[in-house]
Amino acid sequence: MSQLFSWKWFHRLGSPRWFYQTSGKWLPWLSMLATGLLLVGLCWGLAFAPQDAKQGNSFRIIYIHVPASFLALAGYYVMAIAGAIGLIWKMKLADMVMKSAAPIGAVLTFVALVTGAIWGKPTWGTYWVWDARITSMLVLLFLYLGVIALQYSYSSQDAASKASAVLSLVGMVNIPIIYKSVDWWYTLHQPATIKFTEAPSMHPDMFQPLLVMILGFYCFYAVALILNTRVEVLCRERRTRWVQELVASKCT
Amino acid sequence: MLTTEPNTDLFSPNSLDLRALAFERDDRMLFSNVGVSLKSGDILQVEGPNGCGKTTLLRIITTALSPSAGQLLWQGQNISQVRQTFLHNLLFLGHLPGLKQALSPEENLIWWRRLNQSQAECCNNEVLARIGLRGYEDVPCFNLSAGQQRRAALARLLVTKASLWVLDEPFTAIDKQGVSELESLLTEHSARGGIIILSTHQDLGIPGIERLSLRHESLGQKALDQNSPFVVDVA
Amino acid sequence: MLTTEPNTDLFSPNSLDLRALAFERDDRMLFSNVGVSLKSGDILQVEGPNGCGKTTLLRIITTALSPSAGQLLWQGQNISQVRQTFLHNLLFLGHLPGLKQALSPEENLIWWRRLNQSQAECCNNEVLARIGLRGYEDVPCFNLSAGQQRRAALARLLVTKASLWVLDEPFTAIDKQGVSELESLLTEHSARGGIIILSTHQDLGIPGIERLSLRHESLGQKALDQNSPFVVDVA
Amino acid sequence: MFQFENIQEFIQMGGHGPYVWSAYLISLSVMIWLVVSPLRRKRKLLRDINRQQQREIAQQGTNSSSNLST
Amino acid sequence: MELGFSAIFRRDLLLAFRHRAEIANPVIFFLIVVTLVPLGLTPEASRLAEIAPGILWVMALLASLLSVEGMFQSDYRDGTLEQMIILPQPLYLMVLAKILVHWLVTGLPLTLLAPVLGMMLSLPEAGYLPLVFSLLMGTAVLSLVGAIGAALTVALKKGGLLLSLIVMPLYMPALIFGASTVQRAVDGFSVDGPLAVLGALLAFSLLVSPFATAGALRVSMHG
Amino acid sequence: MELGFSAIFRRDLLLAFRHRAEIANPVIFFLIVVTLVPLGLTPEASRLAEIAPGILWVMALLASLLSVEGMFQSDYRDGTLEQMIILPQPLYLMVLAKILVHWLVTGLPLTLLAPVLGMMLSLPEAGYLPLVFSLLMGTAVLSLVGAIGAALTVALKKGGLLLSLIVMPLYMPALIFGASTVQRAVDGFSVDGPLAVLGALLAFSLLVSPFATAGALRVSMHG
Ligand code: HEM
Ligand SMILES: Nc1ncnc2c1ncn2[C@@H]1O[C@H](COP(=O)(O)OP(=O)(O)OP(=O)(O)O)[C@@H](O)[C@H]1O
Ligand SMILES: Nc1ncnc2c1ncn2[C@@H]1O[C@H](COP(=O)(O)OP(=O)(O)OP(=O)(O)O)[C@@H](O)[C@H]1O
Ligand SMILES: [Mg+2]
Ligand SMILES: [Mg+2]
Repeated sequence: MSQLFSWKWFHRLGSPRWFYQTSGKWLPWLSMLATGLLLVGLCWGLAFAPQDAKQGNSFRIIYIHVPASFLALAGYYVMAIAGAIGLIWKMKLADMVMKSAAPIGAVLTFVALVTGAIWGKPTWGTYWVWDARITSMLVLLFLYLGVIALQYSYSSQDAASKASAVLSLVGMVNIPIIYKSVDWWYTLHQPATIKFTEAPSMHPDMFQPLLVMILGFYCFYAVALILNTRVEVLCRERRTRWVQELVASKCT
Repeated sequence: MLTTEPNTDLFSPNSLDLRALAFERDDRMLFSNVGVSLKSGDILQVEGPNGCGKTTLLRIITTALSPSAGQLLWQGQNISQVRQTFLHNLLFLGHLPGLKQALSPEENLIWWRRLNQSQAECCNNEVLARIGLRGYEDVPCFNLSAGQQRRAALARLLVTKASLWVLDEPFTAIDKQGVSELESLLTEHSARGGIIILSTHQDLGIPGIERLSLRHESLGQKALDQNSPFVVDVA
Repeated sequence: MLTTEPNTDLFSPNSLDLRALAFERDDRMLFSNVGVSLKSGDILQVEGPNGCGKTTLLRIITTALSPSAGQLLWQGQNISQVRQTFLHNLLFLGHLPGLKQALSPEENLIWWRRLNQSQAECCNNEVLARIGLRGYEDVPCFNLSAGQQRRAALARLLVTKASLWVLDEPFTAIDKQGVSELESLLTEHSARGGIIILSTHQDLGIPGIERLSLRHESLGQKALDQNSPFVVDVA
Repeated sequence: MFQFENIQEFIQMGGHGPYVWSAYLISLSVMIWLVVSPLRRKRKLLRDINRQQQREIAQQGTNSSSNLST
Repeated sequence: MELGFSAIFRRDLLLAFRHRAEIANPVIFFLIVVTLVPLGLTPEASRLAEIAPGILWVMALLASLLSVEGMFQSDYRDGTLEQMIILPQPLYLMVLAKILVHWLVTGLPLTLLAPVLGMMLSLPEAGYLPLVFSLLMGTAVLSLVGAIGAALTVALKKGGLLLSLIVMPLYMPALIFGASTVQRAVDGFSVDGPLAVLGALLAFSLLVSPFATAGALRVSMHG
Repeated sequence: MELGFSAIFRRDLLLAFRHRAEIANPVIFFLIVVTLVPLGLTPEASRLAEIAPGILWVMALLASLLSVEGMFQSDYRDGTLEQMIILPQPLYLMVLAKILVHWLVTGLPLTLLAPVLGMMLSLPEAGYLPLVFSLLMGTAVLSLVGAIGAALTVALKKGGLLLSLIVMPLYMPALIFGASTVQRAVDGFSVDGPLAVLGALLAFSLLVSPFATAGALRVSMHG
């Protein structure tokens, strides 16, 4: 095993120090990109996109709701895969990424739920319905919360990472099952509007700002993940020389 | 009680090497550069002040924890390669007795023997009598005193085929007679070619015992803040 | 660590009498006719083989168990009449350390002091340093070694105002230096006019210690079948 | 093209204003928290490490010459 | 006299705070279990609305029941209980402090969460306020009554489910009046009656429970 | 290889038998909690019949969940787990034995009791057989999945409710298909579909759970 993965790049990738320094260079550009995309998308979606024929202006919630939903799901996979890498190759950086990804994913799931619930009131007349996608989103929130709670319950950082990696992997296997089963159980939610195989059933004027927002959310997710991971790196490597030197050079 | 006709089966020659073991817990170096070579017949007493890492070291030897650095060799081979054979030859008794409170000493012993693939039913009563539990064979363990529970756990030493014993403070709660009987049991095992590693704060009356001292360099704040490792010397 | 300038406050004279105590558990007589008189300055070591009833006797003295027969007198009065004053004067440390695992030694100590109505905030760090836990004041107890946990519990001895100490195997898991420091702490307490009752299997280096041996008459089946009580003699 | 006649209408959003604005406000504030909280944690962490370094320097100082201000 | 009370109160709050993640637990259990109901039953809002008052109360009761188990358990395991019993202070006051903390970290959050879950189960408007009030008093009764059971079973291995057996029957009055408070409100009747009964239950258990619990703890420790 | 399995299996059965009173516990919990429902909801037979399939399944799930917590706990506390991990035998087989015993002493009795409770909740005739079959398979899935959560939380103080948080989401598919088996039978539809899915879930968790649990146990012990 150790021989198989002793390539230089893998070690470098796994080095928290390398990550800290490289991400430091990328971060300003990425955050500028994220801010720009989000601002453009927000203005476009809130003020310039045409209003929906049936739903009126409440439809503008989509520009938050859908990107947040996408990233909530994608974030779970990011977390689980990072966990798997940490578990299998004992890469510390991956553990840190997993730990940082959990709260971000949970928050985005929360955003998807809240915006969806708020959107439900004018559209369906109720804040909550037990539909497949909504329910599985709620389950996703529970899965996130479980991982976070597990992280904070262990006293040893190593054990915490491994335990939450195991849980997030089991959860990852379960997400499709849960989704399928809830879907089978009841469906009331809107059919998928964006399919990668067909043209979107949305008007392009509405769809383009959505695309901008989705891109913006992806960038935002990356920024948040990097920021959190950087703190985690500093925190866990606080006793190493490079962090000590970094602090010494910064504070004097 | 423990003085019985000595079992004369000899173990085939064994060797266990700790090579430059180090252990770091939450970024604090607990000990480093621990190296000892043990062969058949050796008894090693791990000593040191409270919190110096004796229990940690023993758990590393049982492979329950992995060291941060260094190697463990069994018969000259890295332990990860021969883990199964190594575990077959290992008996570990930790701080916790590993007894089911609801079961009697006899049932606990039977179960343990079954797990270790020895004939489980043979002469358990004799074994328990030798360890000082005559009359308590079928009392549930939660009705035993501290020392009796410890004895019920120690009964395993009498029925094991393992050649390497790792014992963490085995004398806890044992009365004086029990201590001397346990000592002769250890001597006997070493005479048969077994290896024993034990941690204890008491001085033992066993001749020819080796000692490994894990010493705290400074008990104060320093040890926490800086990575000052514990100093190790083998007497 | 424990050697500090001796606290010179003397306790007012105390006396504790055990009169013909007996204890029967599930129709089996564990011991009977245990009688000792203790007064200020006395140290009593309860001895005996495993399972002879030391822990039971100590728990009777703390009033947590009631004896089947016999009386306990504090200052010459039956304990049931003066239970409150008696408990005010009592410090008990049992097999279990009574530590909250999630709290640090310092927090545990503060809490215990609060419950015992002493000023809780004063010099806890010094106390913990003296007991050998410098640098571990704010580590949660589940991250301490066996001996460190024991020390965290023993820290109470340094801040208590109780004159009667009842200690069940206080030396468990404590290293050699700790044992000798604990011994001097006990001597000091007795010099100040306190009373100490402790059970241990080790020989103590304290001069003038009294011994109470609970002896198992027959370790075998007999003790279970017949009601043969343990024989008691006070050296 | 701006879809609303004036700012007033923009805020009311044809009666759906409270829904839309609360959804956006909640989301944005939570997302801003996501970015701000690591920044704050990092500042605190750097301060802690720095303070510890100072303490160690001071300790080394007192070890050699006993009366140094910390 | 009050020292025992405040010492225990402060320590237990500190412990609860130290285990922050665990404070959230009964609340999360409540949340999850209420989520399970539509999955097992029906997702239709109108049918959910019918059963919402009962389900909410039953599940709050279960959440409280589960958390009651730990009330004395860790104290027992680490020997603290042994110490508490031989302290020269009234045990019932210390017990009361523990019960109070238990309510603060479980009953109160449950009560505050209930309206949200009511919304998810499409509870009709009129039910929210009575739900909160009945739970406020009801969970306190549950904590008090549960403490007795927890004390009786603390020394038993795996007492957890035996506890439910002991405590459930004692929970029933609180459940009946609590759930009917909400149901009556939803149906448009006055809720003064059941609320008054809940108040009476609370006063009564406040009087009895600390003493009964203290006694039960002594019995457990003598085992 | 098989020795570890059979040794653990026999010992755990013996232990369960020694604690006979505790085997009864999940069953009694199930019984009591199902009794609570009419108290909190409605005593009308027709309305109870409507919710019976769902309530029975939800409550069986809760009963199983609560008992899952103890699966490794006592082994952890008394040091047996430490021993099991360093035995020269595959841990997953021992784990499987423990899970099997758990199912035998909780899932199976729950299943057998369910028809009686169904009667108490006026479950329509057609529902009984599907109820039993779905619970038979479903509770096995619950034991298997629950074991993972129990292993992850065994070393944590007060893991009990954290366990529910972790395990509940994983329970949902079993609940959905289990409850809908019964519901469909009551409504007169074929139950082959959901039963087949339950079977698939069982097979899948049988494959995954012992390994995941063994891994989780190792992690817990290293903490
Ligand atoms: C709490 C309530 C809600 C939740 C949890 C929720 C969840 C989700 C999720 C997870 C997605 C992404 C699906 C995917 O990636 O395939 C999504 C998409 C979407 N949601 Fe919701 N939703 C909620 C309420 C609503 C409401 C009330 C509406 C509007 C009436 C709505 C309209 C949409 C639309 C139009 C999409 C895009 C569809 C697609 O691209 O597949 N949602 N929602
Ligand atoms: N909870 C209990 N229920 C019934 N019997 C018990 C219980 N605890 C201990 N015993 C029995 O009572 C006797 C005395 O036990 P005790 O704990 O007092 O012994 P001890 O002298 O402290 O022994 P040790 O030196 O091993 O600590 C023992 O024979 C034991 O079997
Ligand atoms: N679970 C844990 N997590 C983090 N640190 C721990 C843990 N257990 C022990 N430690 C720390 O590791 C150090 C070594 O502990 P260990 O138990 O190995 O000591 P020991 O030599 O066995 O001491 P003792 O003589 O008291 O048994 C101690 O300083 C302790 O604080
Ligand atoms: Mg140790
Ligand atoms: Mg004893």
